[in-house]
Amino acid sequence: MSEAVTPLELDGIGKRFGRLSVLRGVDLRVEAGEVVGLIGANGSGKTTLLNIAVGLLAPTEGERRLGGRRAPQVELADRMRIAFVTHTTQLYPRLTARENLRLFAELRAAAGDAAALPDPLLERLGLAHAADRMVGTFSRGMMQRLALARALQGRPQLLLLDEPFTALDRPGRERLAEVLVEERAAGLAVLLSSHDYDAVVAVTDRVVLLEGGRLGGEARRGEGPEAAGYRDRVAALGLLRPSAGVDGRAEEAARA
Amino acid sequence: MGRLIPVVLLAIAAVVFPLSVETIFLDVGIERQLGTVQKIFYFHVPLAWIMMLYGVVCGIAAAVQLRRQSRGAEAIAIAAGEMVIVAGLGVLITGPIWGHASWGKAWTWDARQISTGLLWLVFVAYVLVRRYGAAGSERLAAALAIFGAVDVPIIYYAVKIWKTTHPSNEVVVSLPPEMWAALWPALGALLATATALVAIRARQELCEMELDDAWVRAEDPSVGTKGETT
Amino acid sequence: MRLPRQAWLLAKNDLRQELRDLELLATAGFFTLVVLVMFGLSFASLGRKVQPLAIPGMLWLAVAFVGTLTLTRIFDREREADTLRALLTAPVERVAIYVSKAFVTLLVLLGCCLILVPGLVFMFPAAQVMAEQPLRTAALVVLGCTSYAAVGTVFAAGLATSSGKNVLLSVILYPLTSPALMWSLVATRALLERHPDLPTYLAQLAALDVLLVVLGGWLFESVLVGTARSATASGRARGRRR
Amino acid sequence: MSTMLMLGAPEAAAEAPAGDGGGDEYEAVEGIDRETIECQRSCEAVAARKTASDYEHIVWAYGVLWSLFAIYGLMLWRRGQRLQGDVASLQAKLGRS
Repeated sequence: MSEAVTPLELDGIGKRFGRLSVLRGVDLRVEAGEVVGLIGANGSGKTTLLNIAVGLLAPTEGERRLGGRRAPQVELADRMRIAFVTHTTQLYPRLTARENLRLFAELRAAAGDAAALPDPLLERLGLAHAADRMVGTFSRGMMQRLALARALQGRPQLLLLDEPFTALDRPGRERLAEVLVEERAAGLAVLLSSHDYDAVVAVTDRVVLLEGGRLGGEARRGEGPEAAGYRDRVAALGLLRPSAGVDGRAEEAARA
Repeated sequence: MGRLIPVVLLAIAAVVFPLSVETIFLDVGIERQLGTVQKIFYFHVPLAWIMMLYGVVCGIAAAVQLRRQSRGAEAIAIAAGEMVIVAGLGVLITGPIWGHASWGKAWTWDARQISTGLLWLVFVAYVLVRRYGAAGSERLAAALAIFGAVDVPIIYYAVKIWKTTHPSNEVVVSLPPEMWAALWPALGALLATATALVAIRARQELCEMELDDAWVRAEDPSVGTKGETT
Repeated sequence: MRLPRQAWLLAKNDLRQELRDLELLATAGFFTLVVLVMFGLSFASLGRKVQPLAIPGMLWLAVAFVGTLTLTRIFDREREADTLRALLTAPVERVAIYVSKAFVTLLVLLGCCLILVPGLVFMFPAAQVMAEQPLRTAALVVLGCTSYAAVGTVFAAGLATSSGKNVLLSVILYPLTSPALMWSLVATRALLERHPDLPTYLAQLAALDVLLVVLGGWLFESVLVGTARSATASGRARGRRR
Repeated sequence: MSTMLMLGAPEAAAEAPAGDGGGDEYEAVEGIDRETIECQRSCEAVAARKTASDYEHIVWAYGVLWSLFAIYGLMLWRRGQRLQGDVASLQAKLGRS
C-alpha cells in the first residue's frame, strides 16, 4: 500500500437506535503511522464508533472509507487489513494461547494471507511461558496481551483498540506502549479508546474527545517546544478535569 | 398521493361490498353437497389467499429491506406482517365455523388447518421479535419473514402430500362459473380493505420513522434548536 | 476453496473444544435420555396399531427440544468470551461461520439420535422397522436434522449477537422449523408403515434441506451485521431533512 | 354479468334439495296422501333447521371477519391519534425553543 492512502476515514457518521441518537456527525481520519486516542465519558459512543469503524455496526448515516475506498460493508479484503481488540478480549477459553493464535492464523491463511508466526509474537508480548496454557486460566491482563498478539499477527494497517489499558498492570501498559510505538514507526494506524489519561498521553499523537455522540474537541501533539504542552492540552479536553471550556484552545477546537 | 390510495381502496370496497353480499346471499344457488353453509367459502377462501399474498409480500419486502436498507420496504414488511395475522385470524376462525356446520367438528387437525396455523404462528413470532427484540433485531425479524414467506408454498404443497378430509385444491379450480362470479366481488372487497389497511399501516410506520428523525433533530443542538434533555 | 477450508477450520475448532470437556454432547445426550424415558413412561401402553402414528412425533419433538438446547449452548459458547465478534471481524467468510455452526449442531443432533432411535426401537415394537432398515432410517434422520440445523443456526446466531433475549429463540424456532419437521414426520410415518413412497418423501426432504441451507447461508451475513444504507438511500434521507 | 347470474339463479335453486322460497311448489303438494305430506313436511323441517343453522354459522363467520378488520382499523386509528399527539408535542417543543 502506498503512503498516501488513509487507512480509516469516517465522514459524518451518525448512529441511532430508534430515538436514541448515539453518534452524530462524527468526522474522523486516522492516517498511516498515527495513533489517535478516543476519549469520552461512559456512554459517549466510543465503542459504537469503533464497532462502526470495524464494520460490526452499520452507521445510520455518513460514510466509512477504508484505505481510501467507500466501504458500506467491511468486506473480507478489508478485514484482512483491520484488527480489532476489545476489553472483552474475544479469546476461546477452552483453547491454549498458541491454539488461539493458530486458529486465526489458519483462517487467515485459508483466506490467502500468511500470518506471522505465533512464537515471536508471544515472546514480544511476554507470553512465551504461557503459550500452552488454557486461556481460561489466564489473568485479564494476559488475555489482553494475547488478544493484541492475535491482532498483530496479520500485520494490519489499521488497529482498533477498545479500552486496551483497563486490565493491564504497569509493566503491561509499558509493553503495550512500546509495541504501539514500534508498530507506528512501521506505518500502522491506531485508533484507541481509553479512560486512562496517562496512558493516552504517553502513546497517542492526537486525542479526540467524544461528548454526547459528537466530537467535542481535539488535542494534537506538536513538534519541538510545542510537544511539551501535549499533556495540558489533553487535560484541557476535560476528560479528567471538569474544567472544559476554561482553556480557550479546547473551545476553539470544539468550534472547528 | 400516498394518502389517496387507502381512501380510493376503501371507496372501492364500500361499493363492491354490497354487490358481493348480494351475489353471495341472493344470486348464487345453494351448493348441493354442503348446503347453505358453503357460502362461507366465498370469504373464507379469499381471506386465505389474502393471508398468503401478504405473507409473500412481507417476505419480499423484508428481503428488499435487508438488501437495500430501504425504509419503505421495512414499513411495508411490518404492515404486511400484521395483515397476515389479521387475515390469518379470520381464516382460522371462519374455517372451523364452516367445519362445525358441515362436518360437525370445528377443528379436525387436517393438514391445511395445521399449516395455516403454523404460518400464522410464524408471523406472530415476526411481530413479537419486532416488538421485543433488542437493537438490531429488525434484521432478525426480516429473516424470519423471509423464511415465513418461503413456508407459504411449502404449506400449499403440503395439502397434496397429506391425504386428508380437507377439500383439495381442485375444488377451487373446477368451480361452476356462477360461483366464480360470486367469489370475485368478495375477493375484491376483502382485498381492497386489506390493502387499504396495509397502506395505512405502512404510512404510519414511515411517519413514525420520520418522527423519530424529527425528534432526534429537535434534540440535536447543532440544528439550532436547543433541546431540554441535551 | 476459501469457504470450505475456513468452514472446516471453524468446525474443527468447535469439535476440539467439545472433545476437551464433552459438555454439549453430555448435556444434550442426557437430556435426550430424559425425554426418552418420559416418552416411555407416557406412551408405553400405546397399542401396536397407533404406535406408528405416535413414534414420528416423539422422534421429531425430541429433536426439536434438543436442537433448541444445543443451538443455545453452541452460541452461548461464542458469547461467553465474545468470540463471535472476533470471527466477524477476522478475514473469515461469514457463510463459513454459518456452515461450521450448522454442521456442529447437526453432529450433536445426530449424536442424540444415536440414543433416541435405538431407544424408540427398544421401547416400541412398531419402531422395529427402523432397525430393519438402518440405511433409510439414517438418511431420514440426517435429512431431518439438517433442515432443523439450517434454520436454527441463522436465528441462534442472530440472537447471540444482540444482547440477552434468548427466550425469543424458542418463539422463533418452533413455528419456523415446523414445516421441515412436519415433512420429517410424514417421511418417518412412511418408513414405519413401509410405504412405497418413502424415497420420494426423502428426496423432497433433501430438496427442502438444500433450499433452507441456501436461504440460511444467504441471510446469515445480513442478520449478523447490517449494511450501511446505500448512497442513494442515505442521500435521499438527507435530502428529505433539509 | 350480474343479469346472467340472475337468470342462472332459479335453476340452481330448483336443483337444490330444500329451497325456502318455494311458495308455489306448496300448492302442488295438496291432494297427496297424508303420509307423504307429513314425510315431506318433516323433511322440510329438517332442511329448514339446517338452513337456519347454516345461516347462523354464516352470520357468525361474516361478523367475525368484518369485526376483525374493524378492530384492526380501530387499532390503526388509535395509533394514528398517538402519532398526531407526538407530532403536536414535537411542534410545541420546537415552538418553545
